[in-house]
Amino acid sequence: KPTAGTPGHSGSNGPSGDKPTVAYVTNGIASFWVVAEKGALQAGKDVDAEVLVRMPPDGVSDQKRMVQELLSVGIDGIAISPIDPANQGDLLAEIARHSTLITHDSDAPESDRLCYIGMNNYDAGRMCGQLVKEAMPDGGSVMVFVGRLGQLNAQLRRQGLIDELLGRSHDDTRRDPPNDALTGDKYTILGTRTDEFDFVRAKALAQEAIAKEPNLGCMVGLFAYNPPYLLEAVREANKLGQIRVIGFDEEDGTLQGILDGHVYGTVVQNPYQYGYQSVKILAGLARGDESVLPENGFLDIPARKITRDNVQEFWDELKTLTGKSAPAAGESAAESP
Amino acid sequence: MSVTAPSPVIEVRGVSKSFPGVQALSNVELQLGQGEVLAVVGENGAGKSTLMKILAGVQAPDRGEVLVDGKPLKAFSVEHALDRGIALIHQELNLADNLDVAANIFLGREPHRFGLIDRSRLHHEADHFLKLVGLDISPITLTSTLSIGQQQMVEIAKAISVDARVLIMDEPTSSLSHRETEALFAVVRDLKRRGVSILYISHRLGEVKELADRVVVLRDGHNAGELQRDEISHDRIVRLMVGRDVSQFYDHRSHPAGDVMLDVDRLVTSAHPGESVCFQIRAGEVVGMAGLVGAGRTEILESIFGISPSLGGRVRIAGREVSRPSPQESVANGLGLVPEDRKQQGLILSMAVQQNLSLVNLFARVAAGCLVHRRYARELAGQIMDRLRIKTANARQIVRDLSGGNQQKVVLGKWLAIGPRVLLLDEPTRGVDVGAKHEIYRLIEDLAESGVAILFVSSEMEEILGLSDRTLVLHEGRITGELTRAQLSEEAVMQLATGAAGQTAMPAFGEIRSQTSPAENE
Amino acid sequence: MKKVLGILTLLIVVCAFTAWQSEHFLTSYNLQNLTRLTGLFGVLGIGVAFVIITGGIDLSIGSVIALTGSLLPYLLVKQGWSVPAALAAVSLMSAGIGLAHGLLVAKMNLQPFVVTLCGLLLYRGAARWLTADETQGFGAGYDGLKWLASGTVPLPGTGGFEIPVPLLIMCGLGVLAAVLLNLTLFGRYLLAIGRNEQAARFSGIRTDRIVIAAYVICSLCAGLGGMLFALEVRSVQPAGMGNFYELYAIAAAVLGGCALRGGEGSILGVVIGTALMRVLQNAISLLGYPSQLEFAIIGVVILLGVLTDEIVRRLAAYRHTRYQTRQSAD
Amino acid sequence: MKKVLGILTLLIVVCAFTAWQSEHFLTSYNLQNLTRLTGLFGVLGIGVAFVIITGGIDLSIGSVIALTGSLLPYLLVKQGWSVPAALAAVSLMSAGIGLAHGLLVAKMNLQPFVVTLCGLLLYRGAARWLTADETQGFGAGYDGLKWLASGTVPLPGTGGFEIPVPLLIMCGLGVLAAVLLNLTLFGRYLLAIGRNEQAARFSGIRTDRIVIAAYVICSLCAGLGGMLFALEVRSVQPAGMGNFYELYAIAAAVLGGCALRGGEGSILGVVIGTALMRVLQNAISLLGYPSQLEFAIIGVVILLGVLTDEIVRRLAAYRHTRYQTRQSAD
Ligand SMILES: Nc1ncnc2c1ncn2[C@@H]1O[C@H](COP(=O)(O)OP(=O)(O)OP(=O)(O)O)[C@@H](O)[C@H]1O
Ligand SMILES: Nc1ncnc2c1ncn2[C@@H]1O[C@H](COP(=O)(O)OP(=O)(O)OP(=O)(O)O)[C@@H](O)[C@H]1O
Ligand SMILES: [Mg+2]
Ligand SMILES: [Mg+2]
Repeated sequence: KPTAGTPGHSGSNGPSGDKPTVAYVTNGIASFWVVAEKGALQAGKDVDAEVLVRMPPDGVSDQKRMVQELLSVGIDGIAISPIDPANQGDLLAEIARHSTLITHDSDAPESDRLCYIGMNNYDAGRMCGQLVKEAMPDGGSVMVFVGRLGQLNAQLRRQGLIDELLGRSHDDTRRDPPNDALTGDKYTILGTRTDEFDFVRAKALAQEAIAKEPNLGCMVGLFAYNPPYLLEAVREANKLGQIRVIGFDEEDGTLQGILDGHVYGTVVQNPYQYGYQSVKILAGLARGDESVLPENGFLDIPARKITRDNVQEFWDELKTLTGKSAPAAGESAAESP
Repeated sequence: MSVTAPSPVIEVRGVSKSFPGVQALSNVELQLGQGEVLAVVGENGAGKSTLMKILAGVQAPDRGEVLVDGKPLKAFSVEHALDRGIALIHQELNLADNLDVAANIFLGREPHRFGLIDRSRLHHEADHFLKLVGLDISPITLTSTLSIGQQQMVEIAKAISVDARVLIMDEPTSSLSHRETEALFAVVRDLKRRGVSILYISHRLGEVKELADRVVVLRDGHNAGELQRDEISHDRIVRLMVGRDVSQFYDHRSHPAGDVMLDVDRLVTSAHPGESVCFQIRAGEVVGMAGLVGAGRTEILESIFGISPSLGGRVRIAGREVSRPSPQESVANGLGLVPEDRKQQGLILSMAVQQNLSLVNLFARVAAGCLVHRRYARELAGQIMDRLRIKTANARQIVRDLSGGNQQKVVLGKWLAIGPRVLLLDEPTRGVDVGAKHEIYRLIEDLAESGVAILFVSSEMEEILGLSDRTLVLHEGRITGELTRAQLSEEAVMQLATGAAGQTAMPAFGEIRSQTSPAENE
Repeated sequence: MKKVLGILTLLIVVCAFTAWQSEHFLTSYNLQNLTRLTGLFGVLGIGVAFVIITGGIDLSIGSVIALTGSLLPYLLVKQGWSVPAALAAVSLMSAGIGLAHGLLVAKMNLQPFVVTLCGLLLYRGAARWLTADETQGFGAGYDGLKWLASGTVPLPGTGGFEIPVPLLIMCGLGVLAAVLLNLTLFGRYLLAIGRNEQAARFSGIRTDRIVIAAYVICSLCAGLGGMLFALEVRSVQPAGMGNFYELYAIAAAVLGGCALRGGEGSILGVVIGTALMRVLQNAISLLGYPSQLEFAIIGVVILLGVLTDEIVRRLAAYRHTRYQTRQSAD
Repeated sequence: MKKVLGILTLLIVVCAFTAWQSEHFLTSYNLQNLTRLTGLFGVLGIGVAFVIITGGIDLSIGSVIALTGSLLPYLLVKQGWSVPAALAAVSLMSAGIGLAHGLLVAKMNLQPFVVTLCGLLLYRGAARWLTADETQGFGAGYDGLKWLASGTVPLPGTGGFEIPVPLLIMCGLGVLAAVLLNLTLFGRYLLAIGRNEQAARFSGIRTDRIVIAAYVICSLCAGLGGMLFALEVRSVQPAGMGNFYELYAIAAAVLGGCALRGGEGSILGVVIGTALMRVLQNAISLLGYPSQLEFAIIGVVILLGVLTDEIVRRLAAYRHTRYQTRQSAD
């Protein structure tokens, strides 16, 4: 029988004996998820479970197909990052009916999921806002860059960022229109640029922003691949120091930028733990051990602010976790065939 | 069997070739001497083109060999054949019409230096060959702007420019009129004098008689015999071709002309926007339209039928005014067009005979509102195939597999299905063998007798002389004369066609209303 | 028919292999999901087949899916339209899109590739702009509508297998399309135009109308597909939904025997082609191949499919001539 | 030439409008970025023009970009190859891909659309599988290599404008391609094959070799483009890099006067077409239109471009005949 050829795609046809088979389903393909995959596989080794990792390349419909195919194979539990929790109720119910359901990265509180592992994207967005405030205490104008605004995580991060900068109350259901400039007491959010995961475009958008806004004070990249492009654009425009760069996630270029002092800081999640904890909990549940479930059904793996003070430490930790010299990270779905 | 030269330039030994479902050639022998003009004749599908393609390296034979200067050809490729001095003018046009005339003439043989094309030399030499074949156009003319006849002349110039020792011409005159044909003959005679051997294929037996030193006849892919220069006669050729005597060729019958069925009044076409034409055709009349290549005959027919929009004038069919002719309206009014290019315009080659025959008339009878009435289509096809004696295995045979003559009959049959009142025929026997030609002529006569008004365009003088009750002659888009059967002669037609006679044409049957147009629909 | 036979064999072989290697393939749950997706994608394939038969192409299908797929929930949920009104509006818009394509191709002589490429860009942009890039969903309710995409109809005597409604929709559409293509004047004319547009025009056929109709059919199918996809996945991201689906539809049609130069095509073939692509994806998952290889494997299978087809054709021709030569030599 | 004139006018109009509406457009910083991107995309357009002129198409460009773009850093950084070795290997692989396409199209008579569609799926899969979906980057170092994509060459007397190296690369390539297409035997044969393959074959031209060469050129350009894009953005995600770039390249070529039925095309036109697409995107950003409308606007402009072209052509033909009619009436 064919078995997996690449890391993490363990091949198996269903549960066998005592060794539970669990699945870890992402919301897309990205190096962020490659780190999470490593955690999931490591947990598989530690708790002796078969782990299937699935990364849907093409959005909601692909995620649904992959989940159903997993259910066909017969699986003891699925940890999923639902792309659109509000509208995927039926799919989640289907998983809960046939198997065990937990969510990670993005929660679906209305569903029958047994627990959620992750952090709050809105809060992370507010953390990002705090970084902007630290970097630019006297105020200024801010431009936001993100792959796609259609995704919930992008919306939440952006909203958290805006709310923090404008000094608004905590409300993660608020949505500001994407194209208007928003002005507060000290900070102005000039706009949000989306690149549709076209990486060349991502850099060009940064350059166009620099060209258009002479007084731009800060650029914030909300998806993992954004900050390195922002940094590159700033560097080429000879505006290092003049335009601050704040990022999200732990792309190599971002961390290097922080080390060099060109990027002020970044907000990181912990994808490795998402993967590791998901598998650990699912395997425990499969063996009938309810005690692995966290209190209130929420295992908080908080986001952290990384600045020059703690970047070296964080990077070393990351390298040992992923077991490679050049760590990489990312977030979110890149569409592709 | 006598051989003209001691060692033939080309010798074909026992060549066979088959295609899926057809044995195109079996055990064919052929010899060609130096400076000889050898005509190859045979019915449609006899295998002439196949043999020529083998000689020119386009196709490889299944068995047998071809010797050039006594040495067998090892590989069959066009390059190889060109190297050995063999050039072929294909039966179908083969030009890249996005390039200019000079580029086409020297395609694959451009004068060049380090891979870069030497343009001035290219144009200079192309000009020379264009003059040679009597085509009065600049070498930088875009090929797509030429008429089919002119493109044919470019093909000829291209083949001559190869400086070949053996020149193969597969129906070079099929769309040429008398004058261009004469120019071609002059070239051929000149080449012959210079020792070039020529293989000449034509369905116009008059040309064969005039030009050939020897005639080789093929029948169903076999050698059917050959005739020396002094033995060549129309009847003997035909007997060898079809294997029996074919009696009198044209049996012209006069028909009482009835009402005016087609009335064309000051029609202006886009080919000659400065001219307009007027004429009338009555029921039962067969009217020929003669003219040189590019005279604008095709354009007139297409404008009447509505395929290409006219720039002005009126058309009346059976008394009914057609304000803006369109193919749909023409079909509704019982007017059909058998187009010049049967493969591109007349037929859907990859469809069955039956489907082609019923294409025009399919809508006449439908089942349940929109379904094809299959039985009706089948019966209709059967009737027409019987009436026209179309030779096929059955009605489901693919049209591409039919011989040229039978293909032409299918195009005609398509229009018979609607019971036409007026038929426009553009070169109705182009590339059709003598036997089939004869049948098509009879068919035209029959149709006229049943009251159909017929206008046919032909570049073949014999056809104009033999078939028409009345002849309109065109010169550069203008009707320069109208000849009744009594006035009809080769000289008269030529004079009018070349514009030599101008407006002094004899007073004729109808009033000649041809004029330099004040095109009024401005 | 012969072309269909080849692809059918391939489908059967792949199915048999997968069933042999994985006991999960033939479970009614898996088959249900598989056939539902086949139904959904089949609708697109049937539509594009008409355009391909005219010798054209439609690259805008994926974007039409995004537009109709986000418009339906947008009108229903955000604008509060009634179900019939929303369905009618979305269908009408699909037809309008097809009409525009057809007019530009048939009347203005623009190249289908260019026209529908512009469509690809335009409708995606329109969908994103209209919804301000926000994910559209149906929320609760609209159960009747959702049944069209997710519902099933029990098939007695199969031990629990229920036929997904999209499969039924596709079958109905397929029968309709096959009748249209093979038995009606329209179909006859369509094939004629695909093979020789000029000859069709010289035969008095209104070729432009037929071509326009083909584009309308294609866009209508894409629109229907878009609505069904939206109802099936319940959540529509205007920027991402349906990306590359036109390529899947075209690939299925080509696998099923439609020639891109026009004039050839069979609805049955398209359905089988679609099923093959779906089964392949399903098999890759069930057999545990790395999912990065999914697309690569599909690419290889399509290539092998058309390549084998060509080789078999050549072999047959070669055998035939050899046979004939030998016969005539005797 | 006339076709180029139309698109050139359009380009100038768009540029003038943008410059008038936004003072940032003509800053040397913006122009530098704009021309760099034009250079990068122009390389792709020039390559695909050759294939389009043969009457073919190449849908695999985006995937070739992903493959070469992730292979270059993979070989350099992960495998520790030397720069010349890595460049040679990646170029060779691009050429090999083109060769495969050419052989399948010219020798096996498969349809270019199908062959390169399979390529689109296959090479993307290969890139993802090879890198296990991980982002590839160059890290520090490789400054010489990076200069090829991000470097500039000062242009004296322009007040600070520096010519981006990719623009120079594209210009060099463009001149080479234009000479190849217009002045050499190869180019002549290419045009002839595109319009009438049979005529070319009957003239003793080895058409298959010419066609194969066109596909090799196209894939080589795509490969070069992929490496340059990778060096420009520095970080390559195999699953997302280059998606849809084949459509941009083809659209630029078509805008620039290449006919998809083959036999027509101008390198200058392709370059102008590419520039137009880039300027449009740039203008949308600078003028502050919502970025959701970006694609829609590009789609509309392409459509208007080809439509105007057609209308002007018709008008000219109409005028011409009217002029003739009137002249001879006098
Ligand atoms: N490529 C081909 N494939 C299949 N059959 C072919 C092919 N070429 C020729 N044939 C068949 O071979 C036979 C001989 O054809 P060929 O063209 O040599 O006849 P021909 O004597 O030139 O006729 P015509 O006077 O009509 O030009 C015909 O039955 C034809 O249908
Ligand atoms: N649509 C058109 N617009 C402009 N010129 C045209 C058009 N069609 C043909 N011509 C030109 O008009 C002239 C007449 O062409 P037409 O085909 O009608 O002549 P013909 O008498 O049928 O000659 P042939 O024997 O070549 O068929 C030719 O020089 C041709 O190049
Ligand atoms: Mg012949
Ligand atoms: Mg004519």
